[in-house]
Amino acid sequence: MIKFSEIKKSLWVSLWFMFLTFPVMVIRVNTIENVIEWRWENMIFIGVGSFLFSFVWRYLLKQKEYGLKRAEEGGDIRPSLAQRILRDRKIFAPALTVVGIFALLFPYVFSLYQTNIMISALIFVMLGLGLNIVVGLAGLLDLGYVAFYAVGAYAYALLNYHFGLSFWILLPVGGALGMLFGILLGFPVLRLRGDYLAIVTLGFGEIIRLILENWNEFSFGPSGISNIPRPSFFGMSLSVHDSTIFIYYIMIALCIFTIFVVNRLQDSRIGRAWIALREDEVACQAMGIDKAKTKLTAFALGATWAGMGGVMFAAKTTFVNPASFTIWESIIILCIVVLGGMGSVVGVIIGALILILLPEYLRAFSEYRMLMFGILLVVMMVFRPGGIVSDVRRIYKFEGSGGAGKDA
Amino acid sequence: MDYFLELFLGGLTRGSIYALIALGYTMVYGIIELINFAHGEIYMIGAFTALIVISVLTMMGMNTIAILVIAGFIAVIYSCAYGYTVEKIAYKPLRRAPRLSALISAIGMSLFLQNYVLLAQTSDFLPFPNLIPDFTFMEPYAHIISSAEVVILITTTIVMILLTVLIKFTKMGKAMRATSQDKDMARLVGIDVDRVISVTFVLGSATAAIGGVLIASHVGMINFYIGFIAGIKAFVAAVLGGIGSIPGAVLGSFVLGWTESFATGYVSSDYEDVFAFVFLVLILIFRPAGILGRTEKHTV
Amino acid sequence: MKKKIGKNLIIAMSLIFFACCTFGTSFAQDVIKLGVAGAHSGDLASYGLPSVKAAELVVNDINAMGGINGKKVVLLIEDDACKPELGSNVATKLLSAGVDIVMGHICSGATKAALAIYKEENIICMSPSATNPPLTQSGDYPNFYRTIASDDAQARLEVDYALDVLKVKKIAVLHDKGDYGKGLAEFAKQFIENSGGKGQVVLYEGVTPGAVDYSAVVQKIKRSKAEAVIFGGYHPEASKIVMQMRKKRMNTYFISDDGVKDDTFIKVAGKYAEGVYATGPMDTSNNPLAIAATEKHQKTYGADPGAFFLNAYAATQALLNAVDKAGSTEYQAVSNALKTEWVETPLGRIKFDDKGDAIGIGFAMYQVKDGVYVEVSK
Amino acid sequence: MPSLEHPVILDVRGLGMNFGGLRALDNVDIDVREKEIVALIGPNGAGKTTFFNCITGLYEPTDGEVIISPPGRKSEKINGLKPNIVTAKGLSRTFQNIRLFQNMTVLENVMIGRHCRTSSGIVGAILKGPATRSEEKAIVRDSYAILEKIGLDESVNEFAKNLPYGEQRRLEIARALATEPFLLLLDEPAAGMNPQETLELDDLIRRIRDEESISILLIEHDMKLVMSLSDRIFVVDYGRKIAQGAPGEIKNNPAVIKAYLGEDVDA
Repeated sequence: MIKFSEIKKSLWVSLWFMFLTFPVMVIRVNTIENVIEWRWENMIFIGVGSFLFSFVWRYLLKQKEYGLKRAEEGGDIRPSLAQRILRDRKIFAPALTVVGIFALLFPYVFSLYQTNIMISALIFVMLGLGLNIVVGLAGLLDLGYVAFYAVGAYAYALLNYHFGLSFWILLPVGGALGMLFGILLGFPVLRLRGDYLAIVTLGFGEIIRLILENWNEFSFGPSGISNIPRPSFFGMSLSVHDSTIFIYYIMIALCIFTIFVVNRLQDSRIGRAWIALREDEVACQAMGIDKAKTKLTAFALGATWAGMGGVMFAAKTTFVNPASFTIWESIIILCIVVLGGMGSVVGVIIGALILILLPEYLRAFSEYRMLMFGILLVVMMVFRPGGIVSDVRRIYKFEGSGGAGKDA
Repeated sequence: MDYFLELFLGGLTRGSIYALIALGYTMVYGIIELINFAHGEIYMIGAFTALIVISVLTMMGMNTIAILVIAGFIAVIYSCAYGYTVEKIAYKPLRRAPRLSALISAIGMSLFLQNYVLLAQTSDFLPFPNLIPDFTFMEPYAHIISSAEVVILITTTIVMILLTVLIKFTKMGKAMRATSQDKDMARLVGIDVDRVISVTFVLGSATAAIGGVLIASHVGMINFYIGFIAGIKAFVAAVLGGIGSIPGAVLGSFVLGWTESFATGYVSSDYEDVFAFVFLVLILIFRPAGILGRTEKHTV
Repeated sequence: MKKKIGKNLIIAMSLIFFACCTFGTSFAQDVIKLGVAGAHSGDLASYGLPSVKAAELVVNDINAMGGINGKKVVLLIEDDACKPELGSNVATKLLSAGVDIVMGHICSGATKAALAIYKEENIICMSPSATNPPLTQSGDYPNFYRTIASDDAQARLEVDYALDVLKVKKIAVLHDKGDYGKGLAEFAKQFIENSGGKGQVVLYEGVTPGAVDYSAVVQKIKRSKAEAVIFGGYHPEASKIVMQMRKKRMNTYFISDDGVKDDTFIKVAGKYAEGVYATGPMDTSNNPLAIAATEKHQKTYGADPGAFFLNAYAATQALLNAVDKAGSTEYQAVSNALKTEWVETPLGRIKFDDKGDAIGIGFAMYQVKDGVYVEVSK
Repeated sequence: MPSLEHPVILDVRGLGMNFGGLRALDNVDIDVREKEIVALIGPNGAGKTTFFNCITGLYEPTDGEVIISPPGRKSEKINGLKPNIVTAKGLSRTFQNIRLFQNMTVLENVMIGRHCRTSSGIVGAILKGPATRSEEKAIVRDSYAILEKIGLDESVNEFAKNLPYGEQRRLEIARALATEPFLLLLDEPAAGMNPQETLELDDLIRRIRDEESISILLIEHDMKLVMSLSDRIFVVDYGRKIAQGAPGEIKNNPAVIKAYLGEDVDA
């Protein structure tokens, strides 16, 4: 039974929202015709909607609080489903196989459109994993990550345009240029912390975009570069359909490569240094870790993936202009990392798939899609602030004293 | 020299526009260390509410001064209500969560509010009536600075002074300062931290609404997207001045306004924002906590 | 906790699954599928959404009269937010949904990205607003058409008008750094410089779109002693610049483009809009079709139409007319019909040349007089 | 007890530190000898932690010299060096308010300490060749050995934040030991510990000194611990050194008593 006090609370909520949304939802003014349109029906929707919704909201909040309390009191927290899947080989291996087969068959099962957006999603998986090094592992809030993405994309577009270099040469070049720019950005911001760092990186991203927009002689300005070739397959050029499939497989391979490298880095001496830097800068330094070097490697390695992602982007879209590299893209990549779970590779992959594919699938709701996307971000964060897969630390196992064996 | 003066004044007005939005950013940041991305949207909603009220009242045939007062008042009320609600929904449950989670929640809120207004109203630019009359005594200077600009400048100053007084000398201000220093400690000494945070959001939203009405009336048009662009710039200004500091936000805004104005005037507006950001980077390199920010000492 | 993730996963999975099913290829050819693509969200939404409304109005009319060749027309409306990558996603999405013909995209960049895909699949695409000259002139996109003048044509008209009719010498060329505005400004600058000394570019600058004010740029115009400003871009920036110029007591001529020849500009800039010049399709104010289209919009949506509405209206009509005349949606037949069959649109009686630009849309210079755009004779 | 013949390994001469106008340290001379346990005491705010920060490179001292003479190596001046370099040279510390890497496991915390004694880089991490592999193995082995010694081997895979307070303090010591210091600086290691834990700590510190031949400089308010552990004691007040000597001498020093007047002298 729902208690009376609950109903009263919800009534207040619904009254409050009716008041709140009154001018924007109910009144529409046509300043030219001097007509006011009163849309009272909207008020009823809001009232009823918020009344019902407030029950759900409170219920979920209570659930969350209950979970937190249990965690605090019991100490023994049951690992979440995702964590258990990751830990238990018996579940993990078959799950991985299924995902692998699904990924391999994907372009033959689904339409060109599905493959195409999956490529976008995979590019963002790569970007997310790259940014994860900077934000998730090293704890450096970077709001200008898109700059490196742009560097990669323009590297391919311009070097191909001027020198006719092929995709396969420029893919590593894009990564290298990304890394170079990562170091370039890294130097001046070494001293900055937290949100000051965020704003400077934001500025860096904007500077790169503005240069691309304004320096016509270099970048062809806002009209961009078109007819960028798709990657060739042993010298053969492919039809749109085939080359989309081809790019899809390249992306799958690149993602596997990225995951492999990021995993190795994460579990290495350098990966630990990044995490230590994130956890406590002062203690990290006091433990003999070179802060500047660690930060720079994080920026550089993070940016490398963005550079390669940029090359893939240019190859996939066959057109680049500055409109693809706004602060909004940086924000989306950041959302991927945080929503997925900072520092967790699987989390970031899931985050990227959700954040890139969801708006596409929300197209069914046409104009409401960005509205729902916004709600989703808020709801996800309120009810799962640690992200979908919270950071899973590696477990080391020991047999007897001194003898150290390990297990992932 | 005239040219310099004109650019100077241009930068000053632009700066005071940024300042009205930056104040809210800096207050919220000062208290809960959150980049309130939705702040720009609160400003936008303030402007929209004002526009709706103005249109309704104009059709009822009220006189301009009364309209200005009523519209401004209602816009402030509604912005405050929105600010309050946004905080309760999107930030309060995240008080103990990682800071970045709250940031993403704020981004989600910003996106939601933008599209809410887009869907409920329109995507088009709407003309916003000029509520600030052209004062006759300003006529001789009109080619340098307009009446609206003077009004904005004065309002910014008044708002800044009021906020400073409020924070320095009232009980609520003391509670705010205590909360920004140490939330747990503040709670221990009997400060209702949740209430303090709510009040901060309400105050920040109120300044945003005042900004919304004045700026919209100066610029002459609004749409659902104005909050985002202005918000980013205002945030840069707040950081430039030293985020968390009220005078810092105003000073940072002026510095940003001047940088942009002089860069445009003497170099080129092509790279206006590039100059602004390069300048920001330079300042932060030499003063890592902004112009008026306290350089935090390592507390070991 | 565990349950919640499980639920989330299930929801996400089922969402993906459903989406896959819904958007799987189904080729039921009892309808004509008209794709409408453009920015329907984000900062450029106000240039994309009017085209959706235009398409809806035209299609409603046609379906009410029984459709084309007995087939109903359905709209596939897709948002690309003016981003190239979304442009190409939308293109593949439309293809996968079995689109026959596309009206869109809005921005030149997204259009180019999408055309790379349409071209391969022989889908005709007609934009109401992509003005980048190479779209038609490069010959790269034989499947592309548009109902708007290319940048160079508009720039030519603006420059000629400034030099020959207004007889000004010093001109400031401004743009909004976007692909539309900057493309146009580039041409305007080039034409003035090649005018054989008739005119001179005293200032060439891009303004930051969305900025709260433009006083510094306005001061700069003042100092450059320009007699006229040619602005490439959209009306929000134009009205801010004009208002500030007039408030600073400057009477410099202000000449702009299609993106400004929009009633919203006059509404926003109010009395300051008086005297502003803008190029636009000839004769729309007297064209009964244009008047009817505008009225229909007001009746259906309760508001005045937005930017590029008439262009989109004309494009939709032209495309569907060509399908009608061709008797099918087959690429070659429709292409021929577009190039040979005249069609009455709000922009006039039009067909398309070999490159894809519209013939019959005369461009004219308009001036704001007493709050309306009035065509001014050359 | 080490005699005074043992060589001096840390020699601080005339150390001074200004914060703006505030003189936090003024002309402080302190020395530590090999295999010695030295305590630095003084009332709250006397400048003890500032002294630590100056030595370990977190602050650059305004004037004075910090000279280290690690056993078997040449002496050198280390003031102004970055903290990580100082650590690499063999000075390692703990913090007054625990600064563990909270979201890392106990073992990983100690592994971080091994950072400056190992060398594999990015390429090594990605390729994971035999050298990297064996180095990783060694890191885990060494870290585990240290945890065993400290008595934390039961909770290697716990998150540091989940440890009880006393164990967190011990973990900080373990982490510091992992950097292979010749001098360990402990900032209030017994703070917040119960008497039993303090007793264990006393034993631990001795063991570190005796078994590892590591000298120890500690800041501590627990006078019982200080008196029982220290070979020598330095007393600072208002940024100045006011006394030095063996525990017995310090206990009866009038200047020290005056400085602590009103404070709870737990001895």
